[in-house]
Amino acid sequence: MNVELSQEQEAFRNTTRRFLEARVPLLVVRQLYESHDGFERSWWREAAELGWTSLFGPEVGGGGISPIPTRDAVIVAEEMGRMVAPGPFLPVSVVAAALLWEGTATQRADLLPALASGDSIASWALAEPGDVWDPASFMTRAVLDGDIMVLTGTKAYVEAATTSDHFLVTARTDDGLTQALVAANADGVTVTPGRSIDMTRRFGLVTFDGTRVPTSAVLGTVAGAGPAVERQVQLAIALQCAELVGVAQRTLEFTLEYGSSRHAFGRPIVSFQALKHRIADMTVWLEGSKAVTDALAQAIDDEDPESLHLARIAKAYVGEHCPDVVDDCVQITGGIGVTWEHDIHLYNRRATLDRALYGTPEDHKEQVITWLRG
Amino acid sequence: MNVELSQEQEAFRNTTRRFLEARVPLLVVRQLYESHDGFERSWWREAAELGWTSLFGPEVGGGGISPIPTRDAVIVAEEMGRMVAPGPFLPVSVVAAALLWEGTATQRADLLPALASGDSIASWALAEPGDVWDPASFMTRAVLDGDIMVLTGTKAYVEAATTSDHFLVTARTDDGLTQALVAANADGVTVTPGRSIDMTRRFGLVTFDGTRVPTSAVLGTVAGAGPAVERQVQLAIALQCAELVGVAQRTLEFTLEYGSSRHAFGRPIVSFQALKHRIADMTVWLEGSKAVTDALAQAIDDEDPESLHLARIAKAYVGEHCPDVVDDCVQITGGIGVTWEHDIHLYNRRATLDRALYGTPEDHKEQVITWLRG
Amino acid sequence: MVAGLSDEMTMESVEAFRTRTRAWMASALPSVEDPPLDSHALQRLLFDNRFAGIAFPREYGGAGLTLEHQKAFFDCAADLLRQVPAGYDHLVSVGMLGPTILEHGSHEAKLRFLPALLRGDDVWIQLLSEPRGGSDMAGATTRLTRDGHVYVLNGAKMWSTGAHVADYGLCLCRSDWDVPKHRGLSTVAVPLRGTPGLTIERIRAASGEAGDFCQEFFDDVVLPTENLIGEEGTGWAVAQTLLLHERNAAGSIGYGHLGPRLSGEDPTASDGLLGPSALLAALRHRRTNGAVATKLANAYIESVVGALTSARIMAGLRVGTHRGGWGSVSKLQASVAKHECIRTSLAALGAEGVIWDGADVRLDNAGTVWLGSRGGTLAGGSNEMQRNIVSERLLGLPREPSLDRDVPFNQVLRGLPAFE
Amino acid sequence: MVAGLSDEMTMESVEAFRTRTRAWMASALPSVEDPPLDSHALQRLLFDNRFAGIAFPREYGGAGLTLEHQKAFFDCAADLLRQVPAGYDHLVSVGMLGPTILEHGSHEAKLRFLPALLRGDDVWIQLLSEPRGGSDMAGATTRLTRDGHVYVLNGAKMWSTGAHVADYGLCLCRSDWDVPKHRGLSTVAVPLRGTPGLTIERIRAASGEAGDFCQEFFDDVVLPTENLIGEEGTGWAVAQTLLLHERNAAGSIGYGHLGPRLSGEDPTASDGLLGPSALLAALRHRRTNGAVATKLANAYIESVVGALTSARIMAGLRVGTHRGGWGSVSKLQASVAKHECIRTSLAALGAEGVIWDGADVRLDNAGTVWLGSRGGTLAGGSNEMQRNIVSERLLGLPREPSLDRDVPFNQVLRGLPAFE
Repeated sequence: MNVELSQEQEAFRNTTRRFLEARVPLLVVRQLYESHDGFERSWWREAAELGWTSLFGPEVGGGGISPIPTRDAVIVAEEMGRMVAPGPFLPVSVVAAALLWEGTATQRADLLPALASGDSIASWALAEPGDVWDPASFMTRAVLDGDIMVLTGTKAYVEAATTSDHFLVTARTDDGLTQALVAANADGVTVTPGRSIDMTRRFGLVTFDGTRVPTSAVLGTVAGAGPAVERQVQLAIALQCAELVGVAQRTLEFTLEYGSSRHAFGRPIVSFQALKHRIADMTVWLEGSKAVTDALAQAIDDEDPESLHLARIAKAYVGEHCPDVVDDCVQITGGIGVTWEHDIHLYNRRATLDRALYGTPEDHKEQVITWLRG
Repeated sequence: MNVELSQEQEAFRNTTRRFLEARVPLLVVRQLYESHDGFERSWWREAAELGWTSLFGPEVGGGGISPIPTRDAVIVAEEMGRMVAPGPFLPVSVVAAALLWEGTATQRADLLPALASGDSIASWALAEPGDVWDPASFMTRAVLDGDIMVLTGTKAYVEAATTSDHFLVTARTDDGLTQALVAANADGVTVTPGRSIDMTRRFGLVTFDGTRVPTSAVLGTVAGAGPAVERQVQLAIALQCAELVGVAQRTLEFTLEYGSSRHAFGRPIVSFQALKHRIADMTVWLEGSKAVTDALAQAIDDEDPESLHLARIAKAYVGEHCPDVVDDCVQITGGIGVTWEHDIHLYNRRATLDRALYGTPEDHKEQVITWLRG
Repeated sequence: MVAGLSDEMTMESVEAFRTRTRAWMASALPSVEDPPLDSHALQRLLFDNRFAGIAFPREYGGAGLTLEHQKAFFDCAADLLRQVPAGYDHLVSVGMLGPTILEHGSHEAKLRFLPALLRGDDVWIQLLSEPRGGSDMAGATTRLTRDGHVYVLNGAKMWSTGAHVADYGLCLCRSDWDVPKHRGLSTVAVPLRGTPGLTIERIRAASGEAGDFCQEFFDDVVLPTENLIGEEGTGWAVAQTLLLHERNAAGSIGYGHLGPRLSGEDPTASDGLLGPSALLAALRHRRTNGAVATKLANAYIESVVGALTSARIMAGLRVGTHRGGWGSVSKLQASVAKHECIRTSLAALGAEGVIWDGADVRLDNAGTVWLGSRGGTLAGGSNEMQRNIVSERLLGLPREPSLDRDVPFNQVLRGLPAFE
Repeated sequence: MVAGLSDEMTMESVEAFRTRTRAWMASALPSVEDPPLDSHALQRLLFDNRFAGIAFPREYGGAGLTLEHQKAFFDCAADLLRQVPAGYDHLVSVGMLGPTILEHGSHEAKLRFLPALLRGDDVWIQLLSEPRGGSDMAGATTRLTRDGHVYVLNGAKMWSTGAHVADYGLCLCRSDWDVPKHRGLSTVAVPLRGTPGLTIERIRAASGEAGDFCQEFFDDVVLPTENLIGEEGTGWAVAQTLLLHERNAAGSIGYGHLGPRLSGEDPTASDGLLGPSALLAALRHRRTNGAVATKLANAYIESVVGALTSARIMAGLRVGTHRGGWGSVSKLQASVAKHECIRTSLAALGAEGVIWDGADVRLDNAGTVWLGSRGGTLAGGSNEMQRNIVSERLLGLPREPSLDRDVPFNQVLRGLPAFE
């Protein structure tokens, strides 16, 4: 949505869009609804070949392929929103970024190439049951036992939980947060499948029952992961907001097409001023959503300390207004918009899911209030 | 606004409306803007003759002239709103009701006839500087010294402060609230004139500097006035909501008249659907405002314990939506609506004032939340 | 509107009726604590005792009394806690279709259709909306053609609630394409069970569930000419009567009655997944912050004010300060409030509202309810149509410039149907 | 649009211009820390050094360069912290009226008007809106009649900002009543100081204050025919050009420039009685509850997002992803946000915002600001007009059915003027 894309970015966007349109059109998305995982691993490897999973890596010790990986990643996220596409792009990107930002050379070399090729899938085990996204309230513990880190607790809303090979686990130690990379098949890890209202996004509970990993699996320092977690959340929100922009923009587009061809009282329904004025307001919200998402992506790439507040503002704004665009488009579409046949519910599902993940707009607004109160 | 008025009530409404239209048309309201007090005492005596000030009294020991005084009083309040009329109807009504509900036979005989005739004016000294309406935060103290009650503190936003002969003062004692009637010219009472954005409503600070009154001036029991204060607040809110309904209803009426005669693009401006739909929403808000105000007035008359919550709900709803009706009518009226010449600002002033007095809608919403949280 | 006055010159007083009703109810009508009778059996019991269609004439199976008597009947039932018809099917069949047939049908049509309807043998529904039509009901394009001694029906209807379990549908269709749109319509009774050429499909909702909404396809459906209700070309007047009774029914002031289940609700009472009581529970949840609490308070306040508004408008309709169209104010308020209530649940529940444990699809979550929540702001006349009614009919503001009012219907732009 | 290219075949490069400008500014232009020059003196200083009207042709008093040069000039000034014209009068006169005259005026008119305008001797304003007209600017009824060698002007204009202190107004008026409305308009330059038959009144605002808005009455005002800008009947095209430059000016991308005072604002910086910083203070107030805090947070979030939106649209206009009309999106967002901000102050301040000590009228309170707050959602094109522009011109949705487009203007329903 950046207005000043480089030629490389334009090409990347076009490739991404053509790939999604060809390989996962909405009919395929509907078929994937019936599937257990919501996406095909072979398809994910093809997506990886386009570069989706290489933005935050994988050169050992290097700075990633892209100098502005977040601004590149939001391009993919927006296109995925436009097609309500399947696939673990968000969790894989966050884990790759965490490795890039915090990982040792060994950790990067161990995992980034496999993520980049699409052979491995990793997901972030952050939140906990009861819609708990605030690390200060986490119950999952990481306890040091000599050279071993022992993890105990349950993580919820873990994306692609049943298809992930690795989890980045965020846990509490006595004096701070600790993050560790854990193989999904490690002893003491139980993955319980879950489901969401989305057609293709699957989630699950991941329980760690005294799971033991070597300290070499700790990302960053023990008890020192707070800032890294914060930055990972900002990235997740940037990708999520970009996806919401894609969802809302595309929904508005096909709603206007539909409303231009559909007539009532001898006129196209979008010629009625009451609808036109609401559509104008939606356009304002969309432009605002694009602007704040752009600004957040840039702030993350620039390591601008403002990114903390921008992320909260972005989720508060985009997380409220983009789902509202989809919702009013359902109203404009009319009765057919609440049927299974019409595609708009696919978009409403994704928008409503994204609204909830990584904290609701209301949660983030509350954080803005706390910050403004000083 | 009650749909089932008795014949007496219909007659009372008609008399009230004709009196206001004849004696304080909007041109007079504009003239009163320049005056110190905002109304004429001689005019107030005429109003009193219509029965406005007799609803809550004045028979000694009796139950007032009307068996349903609140439902009668909201009729006057609504008509005053329609004409943005001057006069201390609200404070005089609240003091009279307090006397009727809590006063001794002597207290009633001393004051109610003079209030009823319009010879005396009384006002309620409730709130304190800094927009403090919650008695729990009051700083004004009432201390018993033998047979004497000593009052110390400052009351703010006292309506008709400079024209009142008596104040009903609500103060804290160590173990509860105490109310006392104090003559405006008593020793230790200082009235500082204030002004508001309203054309005719005047307010003031009233300071009590060790003011001594006999305990016979205490209304109800020492430290036991909490429930009475609560009921008086409910009455004030009922009158205020009725006034807001009158303000918003009349504003919508003349805005629709104006917008029907004013053309743009060859059509009356109120024929544009975007405006019509907003006007429909305003009609919903107005109907809701009327319904909840009716219900509150009835609950007060019936001594229904629900009146406590209804008052909060009423102020939260009416205090938000009726000013919003006026605000959107300004937008519909267009540029002329923000000029001195057009009458709509008279209504905007009254609506905005009423929004703030006796707690904002947001304050009352917060009380609803506290109550619902249980 | 036809009251019972034509039947009997000396009608039973409401008070006498009330006394008689109480006595009968006490002995013969099951209490709400008894096992519930099914709706047909209950309607039959009333019919056999002349308590069905209380304000319908006796010759068509009714009790020949008035709506005041009917109100007394339901008041008694509420008072004595007796079972009365309370379902949506009853509301539509007895409350909306019955009085429409009574007003527009010929004497023969009334004799043929009304007794079976009041007895509960035939359940009627409306066939008004079309895939193409949306809010523009008068733009119907279902085609009714006279062919000798029969009519032939072709086209499709949509959003007909309960067509898959009903017996008859009153269908609005176009019989003349050469006159302006409101003048070329007719209404005809269509039998819905086993009719050749008729296909009924339940519409799959956005949630994935097959709901109560249906779509009907008419492929050379042959109907006797006696099934015409009203005259050819008067279909719009018939439909308007139907819509008036729909609004009256929604206001509990018409021939139908929703019974205690849906009236006089305590807004804090239990009311399903996402009603005010669920919101209260969320409000007491430990993580409810200020922004969510404000939304919840708004939802609660709207629920209280909405109930008071409906009650006041009903009183106003009774005493004459309000006209029928004011039902649109209540409908609009309730639809907006309900939608906001569900929207608020998303804020209150966060991830808990959209993700659940287990690999199976579930429908009992806030997110899935949200997907269908616009049904409430569309069905029974969209918010936009209610706003048109309020502004144009109640307030008298100018109508939208109409591009299809005075031209022959076959020249009107009609665009695409919904499913194409 | 006319650039400076016609003047010089070999134009100074932007970089060379930048170097020259920096050198001149450093020595000759006062710093923002120096005592401020009045706007006329500042404009004169620029003009005398060929820095006024940088993208205007040299023969009309400009520098004969391009808007890129102009941007470089203002960038340098921001960089070196120099005083530049920053007032609304400059924006209107040099940024909107100047380029409109440049585009539509005859060579003689340009020679006559532009040098004095660029020198700052003549301040120009627009005379577009009328008491009767509201948003329907093309429905102007101010009458321009040819009388031999002069024009005679009759009628009234309204909402002309600063007419009481300006020198010329470009007036949109009707010269032909027998053609459809857009085709019967002309624009004419009206001298505003001491003109016989012209009365200028400042409009008293709802607050009671005499504001900058004015109303002008024309009673047989005689004007030389040379004052016509454009041809007779082309007035609507001239007005459209003016409005385009108004939008461009609002987006800081046109011939005028608002200077650093209004651009690049830190949303948390001090900004008067009711801006975000006042809201922050209120948020830290002890009694701010959840409902108020949420409103304040919304206002703050809108202020941040609004600034980012404007910046992004400006970038989009530069690189071509956005067109001129997108200024309406920013205008709409900012107008709505500002109005909500003031509304929020009422919630935050309660009685403190509407009642004050002392017996005198005061204007520095939230309630009084609120009375005028709709000015911002009306002036410069109402929210409704912006929504029309966004939906019709940006998104291409169908226009409103027009009842006055193709009929002679003297047959169009015009209703009452505002003051009657």
